[in-house]
Amino acid sequence: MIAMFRAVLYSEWKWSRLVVALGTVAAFAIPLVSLQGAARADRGALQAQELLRSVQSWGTLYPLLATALGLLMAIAAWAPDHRGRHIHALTLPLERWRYVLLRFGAGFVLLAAPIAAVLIGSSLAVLTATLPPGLQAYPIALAVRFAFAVLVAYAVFFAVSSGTARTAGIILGVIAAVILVQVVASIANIDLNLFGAAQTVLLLGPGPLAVFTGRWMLVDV
Amino acid sequence: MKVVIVLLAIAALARPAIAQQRWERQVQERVQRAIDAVATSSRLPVVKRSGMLNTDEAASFSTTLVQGTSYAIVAVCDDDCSRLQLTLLSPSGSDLAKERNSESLPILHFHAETTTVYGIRVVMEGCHWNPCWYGIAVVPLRKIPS
Amino acid sequence: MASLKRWVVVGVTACSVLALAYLPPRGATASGRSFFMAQSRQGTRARQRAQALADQWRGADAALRLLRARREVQELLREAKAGTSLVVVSESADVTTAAPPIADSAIHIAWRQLGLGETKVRVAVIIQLAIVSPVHDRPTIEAGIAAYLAPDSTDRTTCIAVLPSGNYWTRFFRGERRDGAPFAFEALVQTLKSGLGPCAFYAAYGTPGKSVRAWLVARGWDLALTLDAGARGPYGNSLIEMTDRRYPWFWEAVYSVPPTAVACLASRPTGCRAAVLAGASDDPSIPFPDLMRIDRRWGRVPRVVEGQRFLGDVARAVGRDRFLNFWTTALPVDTALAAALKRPVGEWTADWQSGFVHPIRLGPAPPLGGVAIALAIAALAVALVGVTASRRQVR
Amino acid sequence: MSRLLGLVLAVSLLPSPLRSQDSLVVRLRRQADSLLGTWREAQLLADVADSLEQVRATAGSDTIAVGGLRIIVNPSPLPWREAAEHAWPVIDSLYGSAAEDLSRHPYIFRAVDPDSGVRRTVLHVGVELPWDLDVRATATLLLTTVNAPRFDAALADWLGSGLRPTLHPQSERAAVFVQLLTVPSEAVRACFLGDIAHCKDVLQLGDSIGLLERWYATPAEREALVASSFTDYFARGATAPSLQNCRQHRDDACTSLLQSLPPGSLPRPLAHAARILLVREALRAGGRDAYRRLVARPSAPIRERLASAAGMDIDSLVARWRNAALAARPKPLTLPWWAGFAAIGWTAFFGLCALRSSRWRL
Repeated sequence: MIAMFRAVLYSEWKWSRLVVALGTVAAFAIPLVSLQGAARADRGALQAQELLRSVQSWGTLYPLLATALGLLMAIAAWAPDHRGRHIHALTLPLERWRYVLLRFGAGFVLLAAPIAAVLIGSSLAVLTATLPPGLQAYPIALAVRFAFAVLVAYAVFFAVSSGTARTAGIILGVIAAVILVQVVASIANIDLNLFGAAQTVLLLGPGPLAVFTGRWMLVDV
Repeated sequence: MKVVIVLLAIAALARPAIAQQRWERQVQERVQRAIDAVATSSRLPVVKRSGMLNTDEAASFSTTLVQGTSYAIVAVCDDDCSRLQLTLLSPSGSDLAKERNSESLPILHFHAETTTVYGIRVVMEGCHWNPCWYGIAVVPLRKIPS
Repeated sequence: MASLKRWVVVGVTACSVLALAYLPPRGATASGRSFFMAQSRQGTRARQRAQALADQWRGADAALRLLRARREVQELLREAKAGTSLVVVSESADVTTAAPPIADSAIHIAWRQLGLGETKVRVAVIIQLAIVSPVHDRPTIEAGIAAYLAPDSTDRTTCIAVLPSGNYWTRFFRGERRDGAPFAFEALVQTLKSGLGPCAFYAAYGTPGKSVRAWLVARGWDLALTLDAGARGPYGNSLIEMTDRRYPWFWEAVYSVPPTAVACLASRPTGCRAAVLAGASDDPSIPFPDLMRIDRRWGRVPRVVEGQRFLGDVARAVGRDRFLNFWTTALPVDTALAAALKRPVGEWTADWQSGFVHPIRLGPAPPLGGVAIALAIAALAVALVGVTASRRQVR
Repeated sequence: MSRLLGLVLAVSLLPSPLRSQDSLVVRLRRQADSLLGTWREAQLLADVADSLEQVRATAGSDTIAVGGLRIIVNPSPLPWREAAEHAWPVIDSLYGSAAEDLSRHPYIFRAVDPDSGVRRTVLHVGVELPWDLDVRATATLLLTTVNAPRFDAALADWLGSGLRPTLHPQSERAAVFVQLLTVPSEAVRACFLGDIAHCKDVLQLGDSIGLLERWYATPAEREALVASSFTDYFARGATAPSLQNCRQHRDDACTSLLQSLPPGSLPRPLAHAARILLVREALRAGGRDAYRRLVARPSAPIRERLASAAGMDIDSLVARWRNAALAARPKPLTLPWWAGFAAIGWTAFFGLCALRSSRWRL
């Protein structure tokens, strides 16, 4: 089974190594750049407020990167199988659910590199920076959150891209239907706010996508 | 302590001119009742003092006690005061008598051996609503022929 | 394997180059740039110096005014009938006159609304009327800055407040503005009620014990500005309470207050405790004369959000007797306050703060529920793929 | 020993405290006087510094003069001259001969890099704006920052806004037309139907007695007004019961609530665009000196000022205003010339995308 995993891992690495490498460099760069306002021994620091403003605005890149990595890795995981109409996968001497787990696991192992890059980058940045008094750094919490976001994005897109074009069509159709209903409701002056409801259910509080939203503060009070 | 004494002095100067407050009237009445209670047969005048103190503040004044006369020194305070300490001081400033047990009505009994200026100090040991008013009466009881 | 090594080397080299370029952080001096694109006009350095001097003069003038006022107040109290605890006069261009009747009745209503009757510490209010025609030989008096003199600096039973009334109320008092009189009168009552500031606390609870008083003096009485702020309004008094947190300027407002206050907004007891107990010292010292100058102008940065009503709310929460025990305590402030609250100061303050601003989330940690649901959905998605894959057939 | 000291001190200090207080007063007075002196000197220096800063800020700047407009600006890609040439005729047509007075108050602008990350020097003089505005935006900026010459408070109060030139007179008239047609007020409706007396009422050109009944004539209007604009305002305190009664269709409650509002805070049936249009009509009718006549007597009633500016009686002016508004009935929806081309273009684009789809290449 380990040999099988290594084979799957190697094949997936070949398909996605560019994504992994670029993602890792980007994940390493964001925390470094976001803390440029912090002081060095021989320079003045930004006011806490300005430093936090800059950290907050750079922070919006982490969920974007996590989503992009999840999406691209998921596509890379399934694209060759789709092209080969899954014949190769079906001919393997392996239960198919195991095959899916191997694919998923291999992808996530590759995604560990960008996650580690966020951890290392943010730790290096906060170790070499002098923060204004009253502020503290959260490199581990940031890396953990990034890991969660990458995992969720990867899993969701893994499921979507594993499906057929029909599945993708159904998903797009559902989204289009929601938009249509919302538009018609607002024209008919019906008090129906599907987007607001979707935002509340998915993004806010304990929603499934709440892990992406909110503020990704490497440094905060 | 010095500031407190300075402030006390300001109060002492400013107070009498101003319309009395409820608590001050209360203390004056209590002093009078105390004087009436301690029946005096002496012709010597009764010395009265009153003022206000915050918790843990002290005030002192001096008065002359006449040789061979027994005195009752009574201190009272308003309803918000829970404990008052009364001390009689010798001219050198050493304690002659101290009453701190009877909470808001300390009384000292003293027989003056010589006619001289004695000090009387009152300490506001417990005041629930600052400042608390206090009143002191030095009541000559009787002259004992020597 | 060789290709793997090559890619790893490429990645590590790229990261090292980035680290060399960006570490340690470059640092920068504050740009002072406004959050908005166009910056508003600022005075020249010379103008700013003149304004700073004007402010110093206002401070000295207020102190002088208060000390001079003591004698006048003695006169007023002498004339007042027994049991009078509030006297009001007005002053314009250094001339003291009787208070305008509307101001007099408004402040007496405010006094009653605060539940004050005959009090041990009397309050003398001097309403400083604005000079309508502008004078150029001295700085104008700022309406939002009031000055107070503690009882221990007068006759020990009188707290004096000098309240500049500003152009609007001055014109209102003079009958030049009567628009919406009932509403304006209501507003006047509220203005004068909060204007009583520390004097209202002196009147209600007497002179504080040394540790509490030194603590409040050190903080400029910022936690005891309003004896009774009433029920919490739906909108609040600070930008943080008024702004919708979905917008970036909410966080601009949050980060404009000190870090301890931000931590308190996040319901962190340690932050709340530090924010509230700042200024409490083991070796309390009180200046003499004890002059208090309080700036209520919009835009000042509070040490605690809604801090102006903190002690008023504490008093209402714990009841008069327990509050008086704290107020006159000889113990250190933190011990006495915790004893009055019967809870650690930080915890109580965090709960109190959350009544004004729903606790904010600091740092990058996601909501735990969100993480759990997200992981469940991820697992479900993978399981779904597993199931569909096992059904897959080649046609 | 210290007790003795305390005692002695207490006795000795009894008469002294006020003396010590007096010396403190003297010291404070001296401090205040010296601060006042320093402040006066600092004020003089600050005045000089401000004037120097004015000179410094305008040094190396271009002065653009178009008609009565004087614009002092730092070198930048902004099309100031073209913008001023667009703006001046509009300004001149509004203020007429009074527009010449604007040359006494030059405008100082500082064009800055629109990139908000770029560090900028502190602004002491003038107004800052990004240098990437086009001619129209710059002209609009000039029109919106121009200060009406000798514009008085009485006129501003009645108008409810400043009196500035506009690049869109037609849309302003159209907005007034829509108001006349849609505002839920019998008085406005009557004005729309040609009753000039009601027009004068809703434009507040008559006396202000019984304004509430004249603006909001029916109980339904008054109740709707309370419900729509003042629910929060009246919901607390002594007015809460009256609000409840008003909600239960008690007109006396609604009327008393609205009458208790501060004068000037009763919502006007017609928004300020209607009054601005009236002033524009008066100025258009009165010729080049109309504006001078309008601002000549700030103490006179508005109707007299408008009549003297327009050179006609107020009824005729209001009738002219009404006709101008009615003539501006908004056009029905029309397709711009490019809409057809855009539709065809997009159709072609997506058609090509469909033809290139991989599904055709299996």
